[in-house]
Amino acid sequence: MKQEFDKIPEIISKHRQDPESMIMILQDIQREYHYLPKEALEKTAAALDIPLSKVYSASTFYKTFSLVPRGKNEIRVCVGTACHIRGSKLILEQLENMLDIKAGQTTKDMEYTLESVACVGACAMAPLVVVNDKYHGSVKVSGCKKLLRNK
Amino acid sequence: MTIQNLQQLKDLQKKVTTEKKKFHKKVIVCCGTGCLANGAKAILDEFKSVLSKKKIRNFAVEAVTETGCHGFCEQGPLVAIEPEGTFYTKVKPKDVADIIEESIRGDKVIERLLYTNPATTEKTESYRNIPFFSHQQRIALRNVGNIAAHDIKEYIAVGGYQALYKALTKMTPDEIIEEITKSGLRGRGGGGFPAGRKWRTCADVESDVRYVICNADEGDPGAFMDRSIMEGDPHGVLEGMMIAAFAVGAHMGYIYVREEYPLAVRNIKAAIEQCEEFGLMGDDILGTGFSFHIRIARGAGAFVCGESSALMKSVAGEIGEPRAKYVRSVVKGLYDKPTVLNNVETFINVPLIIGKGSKWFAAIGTPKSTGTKVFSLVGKVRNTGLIEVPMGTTVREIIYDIGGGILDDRPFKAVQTGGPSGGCLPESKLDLPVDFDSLTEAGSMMGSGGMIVMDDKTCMVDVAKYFLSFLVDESCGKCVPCREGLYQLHKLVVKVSEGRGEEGDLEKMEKLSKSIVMGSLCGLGTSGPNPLLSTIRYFRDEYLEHIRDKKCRAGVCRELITYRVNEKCTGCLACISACAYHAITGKKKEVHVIDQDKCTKCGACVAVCKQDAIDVF
Amino acid sequence: MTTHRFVVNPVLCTGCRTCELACSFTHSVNGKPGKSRIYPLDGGFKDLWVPVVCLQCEEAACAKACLVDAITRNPETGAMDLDEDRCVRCMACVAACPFGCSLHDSHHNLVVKCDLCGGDPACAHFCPTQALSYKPIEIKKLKSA
Amino acid sequence: MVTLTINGKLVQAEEGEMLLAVIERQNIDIPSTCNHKAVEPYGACRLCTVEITHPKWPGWKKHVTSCLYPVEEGLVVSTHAPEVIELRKTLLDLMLARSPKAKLVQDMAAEYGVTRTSYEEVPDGNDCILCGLCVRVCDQMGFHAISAVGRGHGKEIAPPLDEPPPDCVGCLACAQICPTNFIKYTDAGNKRTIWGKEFELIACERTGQPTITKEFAEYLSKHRDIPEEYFKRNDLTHRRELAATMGKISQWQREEEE
Repeated sequence: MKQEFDKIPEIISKHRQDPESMIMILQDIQREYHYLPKEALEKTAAALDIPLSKVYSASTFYKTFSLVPRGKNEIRVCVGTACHIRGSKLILEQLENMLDIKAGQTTKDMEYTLESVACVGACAMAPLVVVNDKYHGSVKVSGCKKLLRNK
Repeated sequence: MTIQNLQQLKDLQKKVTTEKKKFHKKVIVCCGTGCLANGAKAILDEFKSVLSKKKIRNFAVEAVTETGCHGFCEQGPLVAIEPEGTFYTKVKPKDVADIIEESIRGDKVIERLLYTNPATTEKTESYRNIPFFSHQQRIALRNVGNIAAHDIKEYIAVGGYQALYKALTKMTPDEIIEEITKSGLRGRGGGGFPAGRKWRTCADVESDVRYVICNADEGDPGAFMDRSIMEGDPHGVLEGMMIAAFAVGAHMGYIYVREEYPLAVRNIKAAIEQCEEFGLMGDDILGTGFSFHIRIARGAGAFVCGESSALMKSVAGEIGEPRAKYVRSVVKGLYDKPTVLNNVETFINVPLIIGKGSKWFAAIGTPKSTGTKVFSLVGKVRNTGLIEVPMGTTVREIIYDIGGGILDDRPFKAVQTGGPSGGCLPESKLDLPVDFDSLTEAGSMMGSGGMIVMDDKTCMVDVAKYFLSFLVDESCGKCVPCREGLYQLHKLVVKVSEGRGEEGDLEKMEKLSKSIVMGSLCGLGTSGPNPLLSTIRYFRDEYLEHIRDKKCRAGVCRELITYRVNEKCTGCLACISACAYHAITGKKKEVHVIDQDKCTKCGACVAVCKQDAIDVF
Repeated sequence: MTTHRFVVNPVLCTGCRTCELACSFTHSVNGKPGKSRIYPLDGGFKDLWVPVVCLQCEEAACAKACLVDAITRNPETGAMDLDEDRCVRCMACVAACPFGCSLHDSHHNLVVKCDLCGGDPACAHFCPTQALSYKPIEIKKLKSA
Repeated sequence: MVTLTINGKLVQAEEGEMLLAVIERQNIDIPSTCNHKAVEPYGACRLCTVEITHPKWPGWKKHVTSCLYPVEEGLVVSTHAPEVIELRKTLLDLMLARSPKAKLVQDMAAEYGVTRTSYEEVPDGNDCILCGLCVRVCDQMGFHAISAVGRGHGKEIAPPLDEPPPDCVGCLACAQICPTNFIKYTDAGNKRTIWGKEFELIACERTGQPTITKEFAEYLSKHRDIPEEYFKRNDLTHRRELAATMGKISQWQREEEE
């Protein structure tokens, strides 16, 4: 099955055609497709007249980007300092266990991608898990099941 | 509409305030990220729908204001009712009808929603009397939580953009820089470089083009003040940037903001659009002929981009690899042009300094660290949240008076400041005044203002390991000492934490740290060993315990601890179902047993045990 | 104003290849003889040898082809000097020189070309027949426009 | 011209010159791996760090990477101060943990008395020392075919998407500049392979000897204004042609003289 990435040109055209826009274009494409397909890199490079190698380099340098498809649901466990102190490691391990993947991986059925992030800036509610952009604060190990259910 | 002069600005201010005077009550629903996560959106919608249905006779209620963060995130969602200052915590949608009935139509206070002081178990009606707020002095956060962030008129109503007008029409660029210099304002992003001197250097460099950049990347884990300021008072940031731009002669500015802060991005974006609409940004600002544009650059997750040269490369759309700088970025910055780079909190102080004068500002704080500082007080502290105190306030005042002490009354062990570049301060430093120089001297640093409180259940070796692992992950990989050195340093700490430590490892770590500090290209590396060095400095015993006795007194380092069920066990089976590794066996109403071979020390059992029946030692 | 010019006169060349030796030893690399920058080649007629060496072209293809600006004109000697430390050995100049006078010293993995020995060409020095000479010539000052 | 002191000796240098170049000119041996004249200084390996002070900064000294520190009048430089030597030792020790088999690293480390790393060897270490010269030279030449991939300890150099790089012309500058010979290529007949991309080398019309790749020649013709026919023959053929032309002229001359 070949996925169509027909929205890419439209996303690119919404930005100023300037190398400054590269990261933001990639962010928007990532948001749309949850990863950066090869076409995204090629089309961005062509539109902004920057070498493909530079686009690729940026897509691997910045943590936001993924070059492999991600699951339908993105679970991000905050492992910032405040969360760490309040036990985020246990939460992450619990989720890894439940999903049978490691942080940074996607389940085989493409349902979930689990990730650790270095602070989402809601430290007062540590430990924190972000499920599909929704913040869940004061998460407990025992509450992980619920997180997956109420995605 | 376009505002052309001060009179029009003041007219608008008057108009908005008069309109507001019609209202007898004002409901404020905190919509900072913390409260939103706790369900503030539902509260807001509920208020809007109930209020639109109900005609509230005689009592006009100002449309519910969606504000930025109040700071008291742990108690969210928060609802405040002005003018009384009635402060409701942990509000649920079903409470909304009651609030409207009792506190808006009536003047009653709903007991059950009030904040309970955990120390005294007293309930407090107005937030002004809650110690968390009463000990603070809110300057940078002056508008955060008080005005609707998405409405420029609200900002104008509280006197917004008048400082800009004053700067543009009544002051020369030199006078502005002089005023900032005299105020003693130091950069709030970490290093504490005097803002006035930075601006002066930038203005003095011969160049046709100059830039002003606002660093809103806030990469320090455990810090979120810039996020709250941008979410809650975006116009204040823009006004500060515009004054800086006029002072140094820049016509183009950038705000570099983390993508992880979608609300901040949205609010800043909206604020820029409104400014342009009102003639407060763009060409010919306020009819003065001065032009300034601001673009948003979204960061994509790289801590190293907090470093000025890396940030500038990232703004230009490249990877954030720092440039070795014997020429400072204020002289040769973005696109090799002189560039003023300050962070959010620095900029938001600027309009006040221009408006109220440098003397007023310099009188706050200490002589060498003037003004206030916003901290995110988090970790094992009772009241977590965002606070602002005058420089020079002691750590003790912050943690005990504002923070309400340590969670669950456990003993205080350390407080971490300055993020991954900072360090941990022990109990003996509790009376240290918090200012740039005292913190540095004590082996930590101000950083952007994260303050993470740790209790006796926090292992200092683990903390050092945590920060090093963070830095290994975030190092750009350009220079050898940072890329290879931090990696090896992390390996050594892991070795110690896993009980494989040997005599001499501490010395080896210290020696390696010295080379990393001396040799690294940018601040990430040169300050990278700080968390390790400061914990070794103040908690050497704990390291030696790990190395010699193979013990972790905090019960954190897995390889050195054992979980065991004690006699308090009632046989409730809770831990058995919680254990993902099937390491616990036992029958109902019988003391359970942990199979040490299967136990991974994940802590899931401890978390569910209500009897405190699992010992960790 | 006096300057020098490297003059090749094949008519006088006997093909003795002393120039090659002189060049090779002058440009030794780590004590070992380097690649000669000068080649006496068969001129196509009986007893005619042509010592082929860099012409130090006015608009030099080697310099144009060099993407790292390693080949520049030495204002003192007038030679197109190749900066060994700057050269990245991409062979662009070797391929681009229409006279084949940028050379690859495969032995030492270096790209080399004639640099007039910095103003005292050894080949001319040692040429027994004056087929190679480095002569002072008078340049009449042109009236500057 | 500026005058500075290096290891107690007064030295002259050009304004704007970097310290390392001046130090090297004095035949003082200090290690460095990421510096090359063809590209901008980078400051990644930190081996060329020296200690500097100035009469104007009494009691102050600092450590700077000499490859990108511009000379200053009156600067007092010490290239082998004890702290600097200690730093180089640590750096080489660290580099050895990643690239234990790289001869360059071995040799430099040995000079500083390090024969084996005192750290844990990096599990997937190799000879790449991440000096970035290959990427920088490729950028400098205008191709931008390869780049740094990833970041931090896991950083590596690779073509985009790990596929044959579309912008590569096969000039080999990256492989040539690599100080540890980590970048591999093969030339077999008139086929060249580098970064997984295959190139056809132009064969000399006369000798059949391979010269540069077609892509590289096309680039040079297009962007550097070099006639295409120049690339049809190799240097030996060019020389022979020159000899033949000059031979003809000389023959006329000879005949005339007779």
